[in-house]
Amino acid sequence: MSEKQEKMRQCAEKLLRDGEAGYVIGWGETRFDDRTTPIFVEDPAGAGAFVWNEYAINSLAKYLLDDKYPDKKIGLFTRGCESRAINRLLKDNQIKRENVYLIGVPCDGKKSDRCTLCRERNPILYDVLLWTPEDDPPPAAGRFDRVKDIEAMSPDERYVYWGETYDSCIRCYACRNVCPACNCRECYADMSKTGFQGKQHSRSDNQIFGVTRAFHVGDRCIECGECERVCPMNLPIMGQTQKILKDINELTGEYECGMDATSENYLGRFDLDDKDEFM
Amino acid sequence: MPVEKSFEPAIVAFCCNWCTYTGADLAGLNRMKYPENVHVIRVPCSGRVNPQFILRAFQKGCDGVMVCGCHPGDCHYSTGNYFTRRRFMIMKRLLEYNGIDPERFHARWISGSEAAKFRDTAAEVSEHVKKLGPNVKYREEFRITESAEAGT
Amino acid sequence: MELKKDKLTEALLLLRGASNVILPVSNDGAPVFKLWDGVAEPCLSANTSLPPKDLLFPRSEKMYDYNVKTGNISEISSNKKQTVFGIRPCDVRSIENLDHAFLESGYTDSYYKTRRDGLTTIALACTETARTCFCDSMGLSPNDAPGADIVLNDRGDAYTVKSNTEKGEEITRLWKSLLSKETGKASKASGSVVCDFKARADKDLPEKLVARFDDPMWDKLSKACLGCGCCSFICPTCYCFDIGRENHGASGTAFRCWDSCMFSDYSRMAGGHDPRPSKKERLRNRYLHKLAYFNLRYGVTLCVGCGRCVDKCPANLDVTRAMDIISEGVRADG
Amino acid sequence: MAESIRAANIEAKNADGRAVNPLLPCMCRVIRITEETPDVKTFRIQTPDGAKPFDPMPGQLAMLSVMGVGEAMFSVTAKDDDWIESSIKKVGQLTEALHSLSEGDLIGVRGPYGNHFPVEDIKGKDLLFVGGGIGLAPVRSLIRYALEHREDYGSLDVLYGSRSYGDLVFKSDIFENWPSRCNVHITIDNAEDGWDGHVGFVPTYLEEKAFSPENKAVVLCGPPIMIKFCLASLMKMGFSKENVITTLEMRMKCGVGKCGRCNIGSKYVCLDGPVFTMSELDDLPDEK
Amino acid sequence: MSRIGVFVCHCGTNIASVVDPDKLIAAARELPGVAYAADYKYMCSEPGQQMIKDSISEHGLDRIVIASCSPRMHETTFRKMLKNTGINPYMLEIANIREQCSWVHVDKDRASEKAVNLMRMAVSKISKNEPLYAQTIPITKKALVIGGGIAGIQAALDIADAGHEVVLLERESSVGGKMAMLDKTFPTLDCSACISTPKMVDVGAHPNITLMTSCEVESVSGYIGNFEVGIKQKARYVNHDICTGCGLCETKCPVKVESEFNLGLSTRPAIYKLFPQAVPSKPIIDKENCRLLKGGKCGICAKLCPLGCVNYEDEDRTITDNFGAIVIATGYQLVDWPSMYGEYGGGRYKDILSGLQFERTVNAAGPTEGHIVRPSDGKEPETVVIVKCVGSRDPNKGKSYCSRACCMYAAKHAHQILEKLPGTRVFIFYIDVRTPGKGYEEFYDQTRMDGAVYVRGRVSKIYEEEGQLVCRGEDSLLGEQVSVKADMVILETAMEPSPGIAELTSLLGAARDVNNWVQEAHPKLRPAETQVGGVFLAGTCQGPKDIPDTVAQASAAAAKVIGLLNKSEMETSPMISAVERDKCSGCGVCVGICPYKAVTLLEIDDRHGAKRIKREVANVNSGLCQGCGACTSACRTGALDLLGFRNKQILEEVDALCL
Repeated sequence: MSEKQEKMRQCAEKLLRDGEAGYVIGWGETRFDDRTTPIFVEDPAGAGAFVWNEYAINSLAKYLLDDKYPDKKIGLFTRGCESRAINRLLKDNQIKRENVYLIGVPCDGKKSDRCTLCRERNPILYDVLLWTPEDDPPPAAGRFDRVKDIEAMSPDERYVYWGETYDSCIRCYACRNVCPACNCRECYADMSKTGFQGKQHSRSDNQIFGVTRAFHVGDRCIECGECERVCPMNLPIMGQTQKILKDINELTGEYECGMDATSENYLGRFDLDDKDEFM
Repeated sequence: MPVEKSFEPAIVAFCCNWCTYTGADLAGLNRMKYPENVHVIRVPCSGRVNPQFILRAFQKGCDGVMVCGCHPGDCHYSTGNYFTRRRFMIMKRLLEYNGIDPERFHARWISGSEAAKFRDTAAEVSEHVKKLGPNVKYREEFRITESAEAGT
Repeated sequence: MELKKDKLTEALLLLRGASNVILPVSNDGAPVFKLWDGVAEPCLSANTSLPPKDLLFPRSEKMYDYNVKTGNISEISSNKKQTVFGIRPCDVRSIENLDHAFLESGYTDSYYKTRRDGLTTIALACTETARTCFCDSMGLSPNDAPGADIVLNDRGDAYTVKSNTEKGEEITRLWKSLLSKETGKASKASGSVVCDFKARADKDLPEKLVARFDDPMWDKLSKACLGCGCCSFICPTCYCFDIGRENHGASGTAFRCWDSCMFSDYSRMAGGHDPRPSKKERLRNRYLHKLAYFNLRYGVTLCVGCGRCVDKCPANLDVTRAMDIISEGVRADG
Repeated sequence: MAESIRAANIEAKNADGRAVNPLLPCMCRVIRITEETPDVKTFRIQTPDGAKPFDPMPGQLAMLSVMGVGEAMFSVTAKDDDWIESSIKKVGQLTEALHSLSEGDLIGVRGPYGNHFPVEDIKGKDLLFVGGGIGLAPVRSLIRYALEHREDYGSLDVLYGSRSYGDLVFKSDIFENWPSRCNVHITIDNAEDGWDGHVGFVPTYLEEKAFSPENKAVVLCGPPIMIKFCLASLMKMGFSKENVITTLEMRMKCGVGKCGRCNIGSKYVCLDGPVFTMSELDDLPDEK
Repeated sequence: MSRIGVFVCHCGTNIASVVDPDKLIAAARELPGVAYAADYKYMCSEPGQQMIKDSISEHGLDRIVIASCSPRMHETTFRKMLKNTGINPYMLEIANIREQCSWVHVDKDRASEKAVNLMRMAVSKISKNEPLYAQTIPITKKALVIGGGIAGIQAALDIADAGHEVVLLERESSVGGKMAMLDKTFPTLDCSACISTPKMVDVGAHPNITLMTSCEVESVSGYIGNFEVGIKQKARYVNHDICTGCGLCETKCPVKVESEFNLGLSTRPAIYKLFPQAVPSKPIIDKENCRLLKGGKCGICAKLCPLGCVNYEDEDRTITDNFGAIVIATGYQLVDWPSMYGEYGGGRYKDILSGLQFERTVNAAGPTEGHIVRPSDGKEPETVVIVKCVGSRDPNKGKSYCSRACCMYAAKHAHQILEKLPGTRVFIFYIDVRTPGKGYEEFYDQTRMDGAVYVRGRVSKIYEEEGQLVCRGEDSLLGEQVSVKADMVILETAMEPSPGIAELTSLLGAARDVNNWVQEAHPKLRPAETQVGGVFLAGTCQGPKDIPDTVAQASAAAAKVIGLLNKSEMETSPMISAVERDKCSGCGVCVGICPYKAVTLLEIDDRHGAKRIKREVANVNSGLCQGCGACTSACRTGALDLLGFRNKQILEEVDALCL
């Protein structure tokens, strides 16, 4: 672990010293041993602050949107999940590849529930790879198990399940703000005047937020699990987006997002012979 | 909303101008009869129907929602309804997954000549929704969901 | 006086006769405040993940109905009685702080006031602290809640009952038959709990913070912030709100709902100008409000050290870090 | 009706001592609409029983609402025995709704909010009013006040400019009502046909006029960039910041110092403002 | 507040006998924003319209709701009426209380209730209406016809004859297309060249037509009335301005390559005319095969040319021109049967010809000067098998459609063989015989009389045996296997769109159907148009057809073009998509969804904090946008909205229903 950490620090230090990157985004310490926080290091001398341990959990890719027009490249430690998120941002025309320097760091698995669905430990996109790729975890059995469980319920049960779930939602929008697919300049949910989303906290408005967000990101979700990790109320947010992914998988075959930066999203294209259930 | 025996559902039908709206007009021209519950909102193309409109309709108190457009291949705008088909294949499933009864939301292809189909669909959806009763799911009632306030 | 723990349910049922009782119950093991159904076991092992501020300041609250055509406006108010049981010292202090905000500064917020008048607080002193608790750094004690109507201290098989107010006295009278003399038995830890987690909240912190308004540290501190409203919504003392409207034809209802100063549309003006355009300004404003502005206005620090934001921040931001940096006068690095 | 609104004042109690709800608007009527410029209208507002909704001091604010659309805070630009006026520029959804009102339409009103121009402190002084564009709106209330209490103040100068003739507000005041009673200096940014008055930016005109700082208070309102340059000019001319007064705009929701939006440092603009001296602003963080 | 006027039409008794107008009026007066409400017997009548006009001035109305018949009936009428009142014509909404209420409901109370709902929805919607203004766009009076086959030729001639300038663009070095390759045309058997060559000459000589051969479309921008097209003029290496087409250069060229025109049945030099009657009648150099251009030594043609036309330095050039209308007439090609039919030898057997190869063979100007002989040994065949539907009507081979012309030219081929080589045995394997056309059935009958034997069934296998081709198949009428030993086999292969159609249509924004044919705007009512305004269709690019149909469609497309070019400017509907740039993040999902290529990403200058930056936002071309709104539903942030059907307008309608 510390050897890898050392490599990361050295790499960041060199990038900063050579002026290759304006700053590097990675993980740094907090006051708790079992937590890290994203850090942004500009000074080569500060590269020693980067840590790599099983608590380097937060996905870093979304921070690229805070600085969409950088003067210099942004260095970013990139695991499988970050790289898929970056593909997401590239496909959505939100960042430019030449503005980022991706330091590939194959992931050895972190202590987070969000990693249970992980299928890509190794970055699929990087400028440099710091160490040998890890073996990808065995394909997560039952990618859509939770969706199937909910599908098995009756409509009323499903309504109660989600209704109660959304009763607890505090609409802090952490799920949205961390999501690489949520990259609108201004979220529809922040524009209550347009009428799509009420600002009040009611089951109805919370549910509408949940379903709308799912619909907005569903065909572009990279399944990084960050939304659920950040949810202060521990809501099963991916149960919604994964439902959409599951349906797309059933409708058109294998469908995964963020594996490249060019494939058109499911709802952004069509086939003449798409399945048609509407008479 | 009257909830008694005489429950009359409010049903909104988003209809594309070129096919279904024309079909509905033709139903009128032919003096076909169907229940009064179905209210048509005219849109240029079924592709104009943002799935968020459906959520809003349920929230505001519609008991049933229909989205109708030209048959695939017949779209006045050539490809609009292919996107409609994808969007609503996903949206319908998502709504049902969230507990909306399948009978409350329908997408149908009704051409300008299919007046009878419009009539039959309107009648059929009305009847189903009537049986289901008023929709409460997603309905706004400005219920403060704060734990401490629950049940008060 | 003390209340034997086996009498607790009976005591709560007595309360329930006169008002709604809200107490922490277990939700998958985590305590959350809920309207008590008269049956559920109180879950008092730790503080709740959400503060009870919504009892006074609901997430959404109807203000008045109006009719566009007739011009009628009718106020809506809720004057129900609520008793919150098991509220911790930090949250009691948070209510005192909210009182400053809503009842002072010239205007009395009548919605808040009505709810406040109807609220009775029965606090429970802490027997242990969570690892993000730093209330004793913020000038309060986990062992006592002087602002509560009644304070309970866990003494093993009983709670000592201390009444601070007339409302409290009323309850002790109500409980008369259930209360017994204190046995004087020493409890496990009660009364001497301290927080392991510390923050540097020196007396001159507000001035120091304001003085470093333009410090580059705000840039650094805010970089990892996601700009979500998590910290605001789980904070017991955040009280920003928005006013909105829900129309039904000619009639409609104005409501207010929680808002977060971390949101991008919060301070944006109609023409598009935003005095706090990025998360740096927003985070700075939030921290300064908690630790300086409120203090300068009302003489008390708004932050009560409950530690919820430290615990829940998706980016693991830590308000105590800012306090440390300021207090120690060091530059923020990384 | 008027009673209860007046009671929604900072005392927050009505005549019989009953606390009232400061967030509750009162339905009033727009009795006159004046089109000042293509995007500024002045609304004269009265309660249904023919009274003024409340009695504001110069510079104070009113929360105006179009029911079903929203509320926003505007400065009261004039008052009379039985009405108040606000002048509103079309910038967003609510102001657009306000602009679509017709005379006789209902409008929600609450207030007055905030502090006011220090009419007592500046008593006996010469007053110089400097305004740009819609910035004359808040100043107008004080100009009217000073004209009503003419004996309390020394010389009165109004220096006002805008981009073009068409953008000048309160044309009947600045060209007809005021010139006979005080000194009015008007300028527009660029020369245009039919305009034979002064041409040039407000700060330049201000320096040209070379007002003496002696016993003079300045009230300065306008777009931020104009304020910046005017202030520099005034400093050059020897004015002190204590004697330069301005009003601020921030996003406000509640108007009573609760909702949190309009703070600059520990000050709430809706409560402690909108009127500040420039030296007071210097003490506040730069977040306007 | 808006001042809405609500006008309820009785439509005689059509509405009033079921829906109670009084109820509507009473309900309307309760609605916010409604300043006036009235009813009348016939709103669309002169007095009805006058009544609306009078009320507008009397009550200061700024928006009009009319509860009447379908907007499809009278929306235009009422908009026109508003034009003269000072109210913007788009401040109008119509509640359809006739076709969708009084005519379809019986219960008067409930019908009235529904009518009130519909009226309320319209009132709510109109409260969010905004004035819209139609744009007028000038029209460039020049047409581009892409493809110089008979369809393109016909369209170009028709347009040019109507007095408009036309550029006729052809990829090959000569116009003429497939028709020039045919020998005779069914059912009249007139010589194809005899009827098409004059037309080719006409286009070459027409003062309004600019012929551009060896050219391809490289780029297209703009919209109806205003296309800007980049045309690649491929290097010809011969200066056509000077060349007289004497043909001297061709005679001594040392290179011999397979002739495209004769489909490999003969050769041609590297400097060549496509065929003797080519228009323009001037050669080009085939740079792939020219010795000199391939780097070798030669230069004979340059030496021979008396006028010095040969220029080996010639290069591809791009020419940009502006057009008001574009006709796609790119035609078809035959499917590459050898790659599809391994069971027919996959191209190994020389004596299997495609229909077009046979056309060249039987043509007097063809490689065999019209003698029907086997390519392998030059002998006249005694037995000929004609196989129809090769690649057509066979989903397994990729084409499920019927190629339409083959039944007739199979009959024609049989006829020609029997005519030229009497006594030859001709077997025609068929699935069906389709002869819908003037004189077609008669022609088919005649062919059978001539002696052609029709065998119903597909040929499952062709193989060589003792210098002959054994065709095995099932006679499905007899239900038994048959096997014919033939000396020559003619495959009537399927048509498919010519190569490059995908690239061209995507440049133009036109759609293609499942088989890659260009999609017409409406299969019945707009067969000669694409869904892209100003882009029209002629001939087989739209689907298989024979010459009469091709020419008819070409003239139809020409008529459309002429109609467009006759106008000096046109009004576009203002009900199109609009972008709020502040909200748009430039994700581009709309770009792919627009069927008209009306939405593109545009780089704009902006600020990001204090930094000046460039960023991309969606941009709607008002000339291209047809107002379908598909992009708006895909726009997550709502930056795209459809004028006249804005999100807030539709939501208002939804809300109003639920009151």
